[in-house]
Amino acid sequence: MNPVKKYSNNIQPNWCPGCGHFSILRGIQVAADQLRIPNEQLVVASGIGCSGRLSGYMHSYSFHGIHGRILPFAQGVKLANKDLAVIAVGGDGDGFAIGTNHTLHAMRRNLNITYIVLNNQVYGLTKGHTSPLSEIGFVTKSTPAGAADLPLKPGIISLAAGVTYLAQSFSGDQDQMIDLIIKGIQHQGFSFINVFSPCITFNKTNTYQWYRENLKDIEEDKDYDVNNLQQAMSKLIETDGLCKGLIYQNTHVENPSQHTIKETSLAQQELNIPEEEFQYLMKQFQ
Amino acid sequence: MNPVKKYSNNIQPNWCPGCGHFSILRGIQVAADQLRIPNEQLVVASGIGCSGRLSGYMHSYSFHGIHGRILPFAQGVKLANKDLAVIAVGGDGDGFAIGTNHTLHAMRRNLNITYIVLNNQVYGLTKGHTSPLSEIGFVTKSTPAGAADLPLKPGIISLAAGVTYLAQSFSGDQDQMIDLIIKGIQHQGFSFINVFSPCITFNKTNTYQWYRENLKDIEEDKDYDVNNLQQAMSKLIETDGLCKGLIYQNTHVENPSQHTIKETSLAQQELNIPEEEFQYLMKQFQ
Amino acid sequence: MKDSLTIVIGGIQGEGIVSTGVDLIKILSRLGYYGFGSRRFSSRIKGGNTNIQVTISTRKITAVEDKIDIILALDKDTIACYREELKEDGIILYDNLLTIEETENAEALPMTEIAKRKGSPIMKTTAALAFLGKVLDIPSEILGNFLDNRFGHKGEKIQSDNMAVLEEALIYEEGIHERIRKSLASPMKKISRPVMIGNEAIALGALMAGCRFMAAYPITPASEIMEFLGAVFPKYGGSMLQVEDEIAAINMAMGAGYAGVRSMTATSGPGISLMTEGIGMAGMAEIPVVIVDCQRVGPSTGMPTKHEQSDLFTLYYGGHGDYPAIILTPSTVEECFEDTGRAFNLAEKYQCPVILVSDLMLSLSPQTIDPLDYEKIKIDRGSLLKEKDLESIVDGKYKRFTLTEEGISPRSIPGMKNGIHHVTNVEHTENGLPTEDSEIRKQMMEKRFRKMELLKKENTLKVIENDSDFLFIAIGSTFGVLKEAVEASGNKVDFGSIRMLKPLPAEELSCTFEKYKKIIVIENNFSQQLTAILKEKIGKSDKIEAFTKYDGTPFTITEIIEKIGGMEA
Amino acid sequence: MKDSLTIVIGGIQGEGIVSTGVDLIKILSRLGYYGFGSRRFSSRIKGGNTNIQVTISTRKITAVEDKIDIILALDKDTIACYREELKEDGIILYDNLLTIEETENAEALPMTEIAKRKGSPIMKTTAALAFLGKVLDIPSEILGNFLDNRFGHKGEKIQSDNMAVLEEALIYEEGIHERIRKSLASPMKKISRPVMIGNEAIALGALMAGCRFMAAYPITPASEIMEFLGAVFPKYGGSMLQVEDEIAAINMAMGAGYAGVRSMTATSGPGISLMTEGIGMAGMAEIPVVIVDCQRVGPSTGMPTKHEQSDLFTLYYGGHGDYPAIILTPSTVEECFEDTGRAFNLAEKYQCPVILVSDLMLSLSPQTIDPLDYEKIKIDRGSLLKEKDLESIVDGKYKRFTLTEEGISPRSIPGMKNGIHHVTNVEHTENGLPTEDSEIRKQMMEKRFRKMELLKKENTLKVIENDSDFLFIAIGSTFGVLKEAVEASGNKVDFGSIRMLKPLPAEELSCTFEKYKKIIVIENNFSQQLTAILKEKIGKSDKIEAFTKYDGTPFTITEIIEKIGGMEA
Ligand SMILES: Cc1ncc(C[n+]2csc(CCOP(=O)(O)OP(=O)(O)O)c2C)c(N)n1
Ligand SMILES: Cc1ncc(C[n+]2csc(CCOP(=O)(O)OP(=O)(O)O)c2C)c(N)n1
Ligand code: SF4
Ligand code: SF4
Ligand SMILES: [Mg+2]
Ligand SMILES: [Mg+2]
Repeated sequence: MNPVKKYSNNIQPNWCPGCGHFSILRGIQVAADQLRIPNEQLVVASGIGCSGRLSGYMHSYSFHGIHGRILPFAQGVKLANKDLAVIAVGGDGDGFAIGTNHTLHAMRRNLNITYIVLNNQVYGLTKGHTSPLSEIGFVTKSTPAGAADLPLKPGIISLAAGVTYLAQSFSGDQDQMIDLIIKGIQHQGFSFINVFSPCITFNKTNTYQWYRENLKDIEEDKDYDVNNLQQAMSKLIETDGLCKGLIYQNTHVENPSQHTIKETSLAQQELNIPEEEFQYLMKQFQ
Repeated sequence: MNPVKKYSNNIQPNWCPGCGHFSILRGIQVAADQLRIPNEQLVVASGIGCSGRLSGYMHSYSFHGIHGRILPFAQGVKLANKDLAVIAVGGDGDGFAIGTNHTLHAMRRNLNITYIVLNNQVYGLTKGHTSPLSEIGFVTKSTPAGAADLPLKPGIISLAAGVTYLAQSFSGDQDQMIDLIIKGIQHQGFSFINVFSPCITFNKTNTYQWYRENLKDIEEDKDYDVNNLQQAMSKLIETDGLCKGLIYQNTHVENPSQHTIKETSLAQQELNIPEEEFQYLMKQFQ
Repeated sequence: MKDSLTIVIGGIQGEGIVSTGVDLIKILSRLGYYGFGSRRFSSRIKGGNTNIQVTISTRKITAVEDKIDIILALDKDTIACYREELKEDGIILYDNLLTIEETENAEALPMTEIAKRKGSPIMKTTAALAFLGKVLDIPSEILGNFLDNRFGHKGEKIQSDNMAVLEEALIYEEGIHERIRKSLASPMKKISRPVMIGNEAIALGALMAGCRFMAAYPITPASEIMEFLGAVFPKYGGSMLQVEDEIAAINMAMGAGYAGVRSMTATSGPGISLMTEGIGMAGMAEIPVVIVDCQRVGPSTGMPTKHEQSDLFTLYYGGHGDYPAIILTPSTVEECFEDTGRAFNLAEKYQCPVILVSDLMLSLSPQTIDPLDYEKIKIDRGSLLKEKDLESIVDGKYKRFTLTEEGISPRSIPGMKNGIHHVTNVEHTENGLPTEDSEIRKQMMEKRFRKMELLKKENTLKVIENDSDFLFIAIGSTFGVLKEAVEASGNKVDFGSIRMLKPLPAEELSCTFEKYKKIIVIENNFSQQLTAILKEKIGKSDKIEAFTKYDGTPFTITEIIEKIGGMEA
Repeated sequence: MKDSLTIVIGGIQGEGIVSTGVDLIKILSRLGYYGFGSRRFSSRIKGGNTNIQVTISTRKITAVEDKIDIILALDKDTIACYREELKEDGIILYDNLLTIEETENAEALPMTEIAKRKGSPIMKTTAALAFLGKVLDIPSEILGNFLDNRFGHKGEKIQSDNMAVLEEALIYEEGIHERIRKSLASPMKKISRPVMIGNEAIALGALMAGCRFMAAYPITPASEIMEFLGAVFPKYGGSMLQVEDEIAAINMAMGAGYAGVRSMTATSGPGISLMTEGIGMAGMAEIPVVIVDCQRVGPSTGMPTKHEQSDLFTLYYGGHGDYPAIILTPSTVEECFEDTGRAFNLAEKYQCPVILVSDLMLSLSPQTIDPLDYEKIKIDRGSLLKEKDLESIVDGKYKRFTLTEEGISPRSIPGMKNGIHHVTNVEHTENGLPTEDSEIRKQMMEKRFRKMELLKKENTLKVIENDSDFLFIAIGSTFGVLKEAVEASGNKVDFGSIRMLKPLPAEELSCTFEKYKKIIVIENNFSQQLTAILKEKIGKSDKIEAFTKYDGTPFTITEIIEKIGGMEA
């Protein structure tokens, strides 16, 4: 079957024609297909925003939560059932404004899930407000004199938080994106993919054209070592976060929070505790 | 007057004897004295935790808020009255667990305030639970098998968030601490001082002794350039965050959010708007 | 000649449909008419149907009428949605590019065609306005002036193109308005009046009340407040910040309030839930702060662009522990303005959080209002001390939370000499220091609630009497619909609104309710929230009855008329 | 020979005072006595007075008595605080290092001295226990066995030192117990019973109910629940995570619940405020999740180590929008166990958040209980589908939110073939897809609330009848005090408790209340929260009356006895 069809619920997305988010939806569908993830073993969970609508177009278990909290939710899903492939999706506001705390802690917790940020550097769904990722001077309804504060750089922040897989990608480059999503899902631990995804309606600065001109492709640098944290950090600082490709991967860190879970998933555990065991527990209180 | 007396309200702190937090209280008092900040121009605001009690021992305007939210509050104070010296204080849980979102955004907002984290790598007030800064394997009431997740490194995180003044210090080294607090207050922008402050009751790993042995003093490295972001980041990665001294300072970044405020503080603005002006505003609606 | 006309303008979301409706109201308001617009929009940016229903009248109106005189359709859905509501003599004006079933009363007009020819397709709304102008007999200079002005700041090309579209549409088939004219009776006074939405009135009220700081996080239907203040504050020495989330917003607003600035935040349901802890802190630390809640459909993300009044419970009872708070519930745009002014005075006088409650329809419905009264907002900073008041106090001895008879403790702010004090959200002594003493705890709880007793004496109920045994009550935008319904039904019942929900002056209400056989509370939520609050506070459970709707749409005038009719039987 | 004795053990915080009290209760429980301990502690780690008041009795008791037989003082404050409450024949045992005014009834004992000599000063509590043992005539082998066991895992040195201290204290002044013996009558049955706090019973209940995931953030007085489950889960294939904040905790617990694990979180007031938005999501998305609220003093940070019952309003009414939720209110340790079991069944059956409400005294008071009944918790997973139930469904056609008569829609979980579906917190269709259709909206709201109707039929009120016109009601730990007070006052009034607060079975309650002249609701908060909820739901405002206390301390038996006395007049 056509990979997109296989993972699509046939609902026409309500995004503006030309929105970068279409490409990411397709990217996830193709990646799932290439990895042959059974539809019922895939959970796509998303936050609130134009980006958040993505989960509603998947033919898989899918969840559309509340603004900024999709990572704790997705981690709960994974902890409950480690056999599921869990992909969390959200906007730049969702993940780096209201949800920043969870984003950092999910990274250090390093559960085996994939997080894709649909980064348009603006709030699409609220009709054009500034994002913490908007550049200084960016004029929006809420920053009539231009955004005033230093933007956060998702790549730099996530390396700082100890992420074990970091990639950046671009809606306009599906091939690379699909490759990076596949590798992310395959990564044993938390994988984060920051996808620059133009909002054609409210961001007239960071357009497809702009990203094409400004994103440096790391894969062109043959000497680049994806396992070198210092180098990864330097590259991000040097390019001011404007680079794409697989930036960093660390395959040596365990994800111990997940390892507390035995072979069988929590969701499959025997729930009944025998009476002798109960009496043994009660004994502790005497 | 004795500097400590001048800024003390004569309440005996309820910290355990030997707690690292005493030293930081004194450090703030001495720094305020050396900078000759009038008591009534100083606002010390703190979160909840053993650390949070600090503000209650100051003879200055002081505020003891809710857990994890002291930075938004302190920024509100500064935005309201830019003539005040504002120092925010909190624990490692306060600032890097529940409050992480605000910590990062305060850094990128770069208002002219000072933030001191009383970092004991444990939750003191709740009687010994793990902190996101606790090391892997750290046994607490909530991590009987040892903390499982990678600790956050406040220094690395804050550089990643764009902080313009970063220092690390140690309760056992008052002289350096006072110097770093003074410089922090003098810095025009957001200054962050991460002070390692042993919890003698619940953290038997990261003791005074341990810090003495493990903290590398950056000031000993004569070639170190505090204005070099790459170098600062490298140093932190190299020492796994275990270094002290002034790590990074950037004096070239503006704090524009604050600059929206005119010469006169908001708190001193004329509140009455003349009738003609009102009529002019009303005209816009026709 | 009619006294009122109702027009629906509909098309694809993102094509300027709502602005066209607002423009129409503004143009007619310049001629002395009153207009009221009710929006219908989706939680998506482009595509999907959106529309605005506008009633124009010679008298002041507070809701749209149900039956429609004119449908102006830029897409097919608009016609499908509203055909049922069209009056017998109603007409449909539609873009001739649409293929719809031809009927007697439908007129195909070349809107996109003209727009394309003279400018660009997006200007079809200008053509639409021109055609409406012709049907309604609006003088063409008025249209021209208005649009000229409107597009003035968008650049010369856009301006001149739009004017060309307008002209071309105005000369199209000269005689059209002869055939399908819908004339309105002359307005009472030919004066130009302002057109506003509730959110603008709130923002303007805040500015006039001396608010100079706002921290907020965007959310429908509250964002206009931050947008308005963000735009005007720089001129008046104020500052609006979009911050990382609602928790930061309320805490930053409190920080500013503590430091002496009148400050606020605004949000909708999900944001209110997140601010719950912060609002409690304002109650405990006695910090003046104003929180605006523009309600939308819950629970959870609910229906973000639809109307509901279902945050009353959480605003009234939410937050752990007991603390005082004030809740104001304006029900007209004018009251939005005045009550916001009042909110800032109350916040400083009573040193507690003041919540101003609106709802989607009140916040977003554009309407003609009588000019707002400058005199209605007078700044009163309550018991805020001046530096000289503190002269006699020994440094360090100032009691921030002194136990006074009224419960209000005169307040110093940072920077004031001799006013130095500690504030803690732990229970505290008069000096503001933490305590675990049970006697002091008791006194402090009583002090904080004593403040509210003063307020309970203030009049909060407004009742329009028609000598009936039945009293209908509604708050927020529902009051406007109720008013129209009662008037349309021949003033058969008494009706009113509660303007301050908390503290609820139970005695006054109880007294008023005594006179009636039944009190019917009309509200947009499932759990009968307002009804429940009244029952809890006033008793008389058997007398008080709820009439609710919770499908995301506001009450129609007809629905309430029917309910009024039912009472008689 | 007395039937009960009350002992206060007090000293400096951080020196093991509370453990000593708990040890005493455990030792006496092994002999067949019942004990109940009431803790008083501060929000600080070391220093400051802390104490535990323990009543020992031959019958089951549910609160401490007010008057004291023995004060065992390791610091001076303890004596100062409690001297007033000492009975006429009461005695004071104090560390002879303290300099206190010597009185007839005070006995200086070398507690620290012996501890120092035979081990280390911290072991003075062991000496204290020995002296208490002598006064109470506890067989020394019992003491020895208990302590041997207790210090067993702390290393050999600590163990042997403690035993040496014990021995030395036991032989000190042989005759002392002759002089000041306080003998208890023989217990009814000489069987050994468990000693527990409410939080342990909740955690154990969760484990037995099949809960296998907990995410939480530490807070007093709830942390013991996460600590217990964190310790035992690994053995039973469960997982407890301390996460970054309460918002993460509730959302992670929901994620696990959605994915098919019975999951929970636990917190206190400030955490509840932060979870407000998340709890609403569980209501909207129909996710089973259990939230425990161990109430403490609010508002805001309040008095973190003091007792209150002031979260009822926010639990009952909090959260934007209308959504269904269940609130259980156990009032004994045994009920904590059973109701936690029930909570997980209800959560899965009704697919909504279930809140279990405790309070500081119920959560933290160590007490002897009758052995918990294994049979009381039977796992029932409600309408959770099995993979084979889905066989006949066409892939993609499963309706997660199918509109059923009872409102409950059979639920599939991720991993199940043919059960694939979307869930959104926006209003949705039966398929779980977002909709803005007002008819569907209405049906979904009604469906979600229809579920609660079933529950309203369940019995929730427990009443102990004494043929009185007055009914006293209390929930949580207050019920235990009420019970003791009614019994002590000669069973003069009827009394009871409500075990499920939401949905409140208004009909059943109304019927019961009908029989009484007055219903007196005893509660620890300022705003009469439980009273208000009853008034709102049941009416009968004039009959229902509140008796409140909000100074951070629980009611004493005497206070309630006085209130009972007052009713007679
Ligand atoms: C608690 C809460 N606050 C605010 C909102 C309103 N809101 C919805 S989406 C959004 C931000 C959208 O921006 P982003 O996350 O970047 O996603 P995008 O729409 O750009 O894809 C906001 C503020 C909300 N739904 N919930
Ligand atoms: C919302 C909320 N959650 C939890 C708590 C309980 N609590 C109080 S202090 C604290 C953490 C203390 O640790 P830290 O910030 O490191 O400060 P320390 O005591 O170590 O100085 C917690 C979890 C609270 N007061 N409020
Ligand atoms: S508004 Fe922007 S982000 Fe949203 S759908 Fe349109 S283009 Fe995409
Ligand atoms: S518990 Fe730790 S952090 Fe708290 S006062 Fe004692 S030593 Fe300091
Ligand atoms: Mg975005
Ligand atoms: Mg700490």
